[in-house]
Amino acid sequence: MLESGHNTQNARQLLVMMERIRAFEEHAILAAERDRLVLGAIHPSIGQEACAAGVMAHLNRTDILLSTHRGHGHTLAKGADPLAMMRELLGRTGGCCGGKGGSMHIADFGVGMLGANGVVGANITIAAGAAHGIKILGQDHIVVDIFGDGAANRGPFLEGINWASVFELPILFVCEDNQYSATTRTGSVTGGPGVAARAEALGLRATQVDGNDAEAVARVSGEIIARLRGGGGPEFLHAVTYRHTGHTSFDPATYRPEGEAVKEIAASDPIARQRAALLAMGLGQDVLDGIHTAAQAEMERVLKDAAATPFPPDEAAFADVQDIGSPMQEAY
Amino acid sequence: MLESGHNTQNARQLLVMMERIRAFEEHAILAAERDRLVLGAIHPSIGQEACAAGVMAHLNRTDILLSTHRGHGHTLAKGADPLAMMRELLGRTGGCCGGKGGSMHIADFGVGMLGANGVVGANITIAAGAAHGIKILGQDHIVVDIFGDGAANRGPFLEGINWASVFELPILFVCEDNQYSATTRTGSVTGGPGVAARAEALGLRATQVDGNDAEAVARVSGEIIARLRGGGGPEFLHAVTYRHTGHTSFDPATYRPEGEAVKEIAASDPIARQRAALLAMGLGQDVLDGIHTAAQAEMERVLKDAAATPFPPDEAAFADVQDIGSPMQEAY
Amino acid sequence: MVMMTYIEAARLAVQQAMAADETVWCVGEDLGRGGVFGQYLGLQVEFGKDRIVDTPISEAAIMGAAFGAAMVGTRPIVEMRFSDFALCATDELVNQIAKARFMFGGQSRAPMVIRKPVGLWRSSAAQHSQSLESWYAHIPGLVVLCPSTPQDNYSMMKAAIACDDPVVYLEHKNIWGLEGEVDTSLEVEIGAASRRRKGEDVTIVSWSNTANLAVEAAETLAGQGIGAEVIDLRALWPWDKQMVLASVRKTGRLVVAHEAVRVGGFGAEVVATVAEHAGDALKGPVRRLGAPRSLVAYAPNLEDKMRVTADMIVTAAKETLMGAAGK
Amino acid sequence: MVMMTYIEAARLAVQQAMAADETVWCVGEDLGRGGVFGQYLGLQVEFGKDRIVDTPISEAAIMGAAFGAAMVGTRPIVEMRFSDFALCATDELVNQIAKARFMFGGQSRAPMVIRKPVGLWRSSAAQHSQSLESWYAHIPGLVVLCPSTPQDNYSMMKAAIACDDPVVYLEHKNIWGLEGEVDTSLEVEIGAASRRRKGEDVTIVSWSNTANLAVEAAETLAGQGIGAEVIDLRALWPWDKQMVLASVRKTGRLVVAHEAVRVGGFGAEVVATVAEHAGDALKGPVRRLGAPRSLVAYAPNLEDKMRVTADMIVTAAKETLMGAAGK
Ligand SMILES: Cc1ncc(C[n+]2csc(CCOP(=O)(O)OP(=O)(O)O)c2C)c(N)n1
Ligand SMILES: Cc1ncc(C[n+]2csc(CCOP(=O)(O)OP(=O)(O)O)c2C)c(N)n1
Ligand SMILES: [Mg+2]
Ligand SMILES: [Mg+2]
Repeated sequence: MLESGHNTQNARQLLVMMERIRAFEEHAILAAERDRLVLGAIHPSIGQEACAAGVMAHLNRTDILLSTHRGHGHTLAKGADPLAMMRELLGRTGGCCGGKGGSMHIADFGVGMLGANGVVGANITIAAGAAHGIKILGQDHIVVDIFGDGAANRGPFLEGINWASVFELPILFVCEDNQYSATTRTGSVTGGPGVAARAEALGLRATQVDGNDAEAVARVSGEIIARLRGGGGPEFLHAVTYRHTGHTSFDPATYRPEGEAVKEIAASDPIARQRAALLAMGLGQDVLDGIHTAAQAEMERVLKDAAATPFPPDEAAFADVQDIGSPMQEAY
Repeated sequence: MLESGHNTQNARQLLVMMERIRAFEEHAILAAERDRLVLGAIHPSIGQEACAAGVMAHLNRTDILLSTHRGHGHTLAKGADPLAMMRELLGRTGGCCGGKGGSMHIADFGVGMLGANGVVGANITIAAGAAHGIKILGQDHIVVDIFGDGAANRGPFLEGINWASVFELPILFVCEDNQYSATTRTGSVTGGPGVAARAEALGLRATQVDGNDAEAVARVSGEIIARLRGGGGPEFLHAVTYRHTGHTSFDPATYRPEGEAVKEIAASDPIARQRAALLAMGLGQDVLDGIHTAAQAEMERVLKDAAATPFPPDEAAFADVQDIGSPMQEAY
Repeated sequence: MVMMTYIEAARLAVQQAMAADETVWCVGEDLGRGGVFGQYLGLQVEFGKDRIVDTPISEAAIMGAAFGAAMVGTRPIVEMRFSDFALCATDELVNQIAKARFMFGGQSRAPMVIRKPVGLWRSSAAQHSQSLESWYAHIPGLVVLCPSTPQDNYSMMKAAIACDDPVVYLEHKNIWGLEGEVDTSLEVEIGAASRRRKGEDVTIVSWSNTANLAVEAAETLAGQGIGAEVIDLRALWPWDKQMVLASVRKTGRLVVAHEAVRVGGFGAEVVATVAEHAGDALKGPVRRLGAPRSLVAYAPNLEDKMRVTADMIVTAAKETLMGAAGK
Repeated sequence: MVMMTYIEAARLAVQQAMAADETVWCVGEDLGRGGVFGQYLGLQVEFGKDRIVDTPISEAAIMGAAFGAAMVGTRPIVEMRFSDFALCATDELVNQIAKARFMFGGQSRAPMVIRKPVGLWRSSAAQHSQSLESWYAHIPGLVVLCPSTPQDNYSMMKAAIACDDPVVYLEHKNIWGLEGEVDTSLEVEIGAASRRRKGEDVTIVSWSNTANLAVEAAETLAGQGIGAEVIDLRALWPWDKQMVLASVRKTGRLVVAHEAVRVGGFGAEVVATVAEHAGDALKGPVRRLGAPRSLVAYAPNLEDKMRVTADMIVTAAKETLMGAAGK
């Protein structure tokens, strides 16, 4: 967690986390494309790290997070072990889901990360319910639920947010808006003034933030989360950012207008911005380089170790389906 | 259709339609409770007739309507034959769905009524699609979709209205808000400022109207429908009214606060209000009584004729399922 | 032993489980007023609004939220009102609840009871009459229960609430008022069928309300000197293959009867399993009764065309006794 | 005759149908860029944005809106992307589309093709790998098609678009690139199976990609002197009982193989039907192959545990040839 107040230490922590997320995903892409070790699709969040770093900075281990198919960054920022995550992406023993979920279903219940989700928008009602459960149990954790701009067009957006609103649940919904739904400009299929207005119409206080500015995300989400911890009702955060890569690591994203990506990346890369901010605060270039190099080295090691881990034992194919009528007893 | 302008003739037509709807449903309830001829549940719209009469007054036969489980009034006002409707409620030959749908699935495609629906909210996406189809076919009809306040908490509300918004379809969504979802006060399970705000957040122009004032509903919906016919985008109408009966005809509605129904009915019954308005316009009490008596007589006859109609032939159980692989060829 | 109805039996089981365990709660539409059939009558007064939770008409959220709450340690009982409306929450049930534990490598559990009243119920027509139990039996991760008597609706509900797996709990709407003796000390093992009647001549396998019709049919057959063994599966996953196979090996004759559509119904699974594992024991043609592959109409005479009746079971039993295997 | 891939064959059929009939249109996410697998590549350029419609991520609305548009006289082709996501539109498909014509007494039609790519596809894990064809076969009102070759994906797509009933059209994701000759003049009757290989010793019934494995297995068996007749059902509703029963009467041996979970899979329906109507013709135990009732994991070795392979079909065929009926 960040110390309270806005200082160099916090700013530096944000950069460290963003560098680690990026390095993790760059290595995941290497693993997929260079090494052919990742067999399923991976959805990188490169360019979107500010949201993960800024929001998660305010969560305890016992707070709960749900995320999407594009959830590596959130999961890492929530405190998951990158080696367990990389093993998961490679489908190996010791992966955080035992190699059974892969990138799209990454989860680490030990740090309160209750799962990425392969179904767009499905996490919204589940997250509302996690907050409902917390309330029933009289616990004081909070829930953060992250989803993309595309999810705001699915029914569960309305049902889940209305639910949180009606039952006054301790939850922050974050729309991490990278402006694309797979290959489609989300704006072209989204009616009305936008996602924040939708959340407001369902009774939530909604806040808009520059999703490429880690400092701003951290500040604004810190305020919201403080309100939640103080017993406030559910809130909504809309953070606009940009997806540097294609939808999946294999997608060349040729559907983007010529030059858009180059321009957006130059203008808004959250890591570049955070570096600049830290330089302006007086940190040396060498310190920044050190952060970068350390993150890269960490994830290089992580990939190497993950690649050296064996695949899960075959019996795992029948484990953890159900207790009663389990395929462990009778597979067919 | 109403003549343009606000005049006694129109006001009288509205009353006639409301009296006919009420008489139809009163007789349907008699058929259910006194005669035990209606075997399934019926959901009366007694007290809510203003919406049916006021909105449908502006539709042509070729315009399209979709409705809910509480759709007798809308269907009748759209021009369906009450005898075919009553036969349907009694499950008889000559019912508008051949006795196969019953009250909850009443439909008369011949007058553009594409179906009531047993699933709350399901008609919203279907209606949007009907409007989409009309656009593809280059036709100039419009679509009206009516649903209850409870439907605004279902996912299809968001998906269907967003759809209409994105594709700029010729459709009017009407939320006929009787303040209850079965036995639950809808307000207690609905977050935020209300349904109109939800529709606005999805990009629709939304209008509020007193749903117990047939004149107001007719005026406001007339304006909206004129905009639709003029090529305007989809709109939303929120009409607040009150359900005089229980959720179904068998429901005593004991969950309502003591005295609420009596008070609401006294204050807001749309038929009483329309009668008063017509008296004020100078119509005689005898004329009003005549309208009432005629409606009652019509529906008494309708019930009698319907009750005298035979049940459908047994083969109908296998007809109209599908052409290929039909149970007509092989039932099992 | 007390006399009670099918609906009261389940209500008692829920009430006792809630009294015993604070993490058990119920969630669905109109529950505060007892639920649409009165399954929860009185429970909100006893347990309050935070444990008998009235919801918006949001099936996807009811299912999804209950799942989220189950993942953090509560034990929700989810009310879907009519099983038909549960189709509005199919992603939540099938892609989320059934898969989460496996996908997350065993990190999560979803101890939930998902109540979905099924079946034909006086002119309810095509959107309020379905029985889709075979769908759920096909989905790994789900337990599927179909009680047919007050005793079972008590004991199986208790077992379902105690179960750490998600349980699809299918009560039949037409027998809410069915009375029977209930021994509250009787425990049922999930997956154990109930031999409702012993017999040597023909095995009748059924479940849900059709099992009651099978018992009726067996009584008729007994009057004609035919001994029918009636096996009420009660659970479709896991299901009691052992009891069925043993019975068929004994009688050599099999009738399977259910209310759901015959094509793709769970009766096919039962017959196929017998064909695979006891095909050599069959002395007559197998008979599989279910609804025609048509829809449930509103008109009562048409609705009746979808019914499997006790008479039809009697006829099928006789056919399998008279005919040779195959036809 | 032209060589083309499975994906190209369907694209050609769609393109030709759209060119021939202005009321045919396609609706789904990302179609303008070709759809997630490229099934619609180039079509938006040819037919414009009003007929190749890019939608929001709103499966319920895609399905529901297409239905509404079908009711007013258009012929939509609905793209669900992965069959798994179609579960978000289950009410729309099952309670609305399948039932409307009947409920409304024949007043409406829903001429729709609902494309739901199914099946295992390189480490896609539990939410992107399902095959739920048995669900749809169980629902009155739906036609269910499962093409396995380029020719069939051309001819059956054409038949599906021409069909006035709603058609659930299940393409297998793993064979988009499968090449084969396509005769564009060849018409397929919906419900007619394809005898992919003749044989006298054992009948192998299959569909979708598993039918291709069955052909492979039959080749192996032929090398061992065993004549396997491979019947590719292609359609699960209606399905070609006649061809299957005639074949089993000839061979006396039956293996059914599919990729879906075995329990409650459509294989049960096939076996049960044979047991009922040709049980006396069986000379050996029936074998039914399908996935274990477990979930599809991401790790490739675990994913493989869910597969029915050509080898497994070979083994099953030999077992049914060697064993007595039953076991
Ligand atoms: C219900 C559902 N529909 C479609 C998909 C396919 N799909 C996967 S990611 C994606 C785009 C999601 O866009 P957004 O919500 O903005 O998230 P992003 O990918 O931009 O992070 C789509 C359409 C899905 N996974 N689930
Ligand atoms: C999806 C779904 N959930 C639940 C029901 C049961 N149900 C039927 S009517 C009704 C209340 C609907 O309230 P509202 O939309 O306000 O319409 P009203 O009955 O007031 O006309 C409910 C919950 C249903 N038919 N469909
Ligand atoms: Mg996005
Ligand atoms: Mg209402």
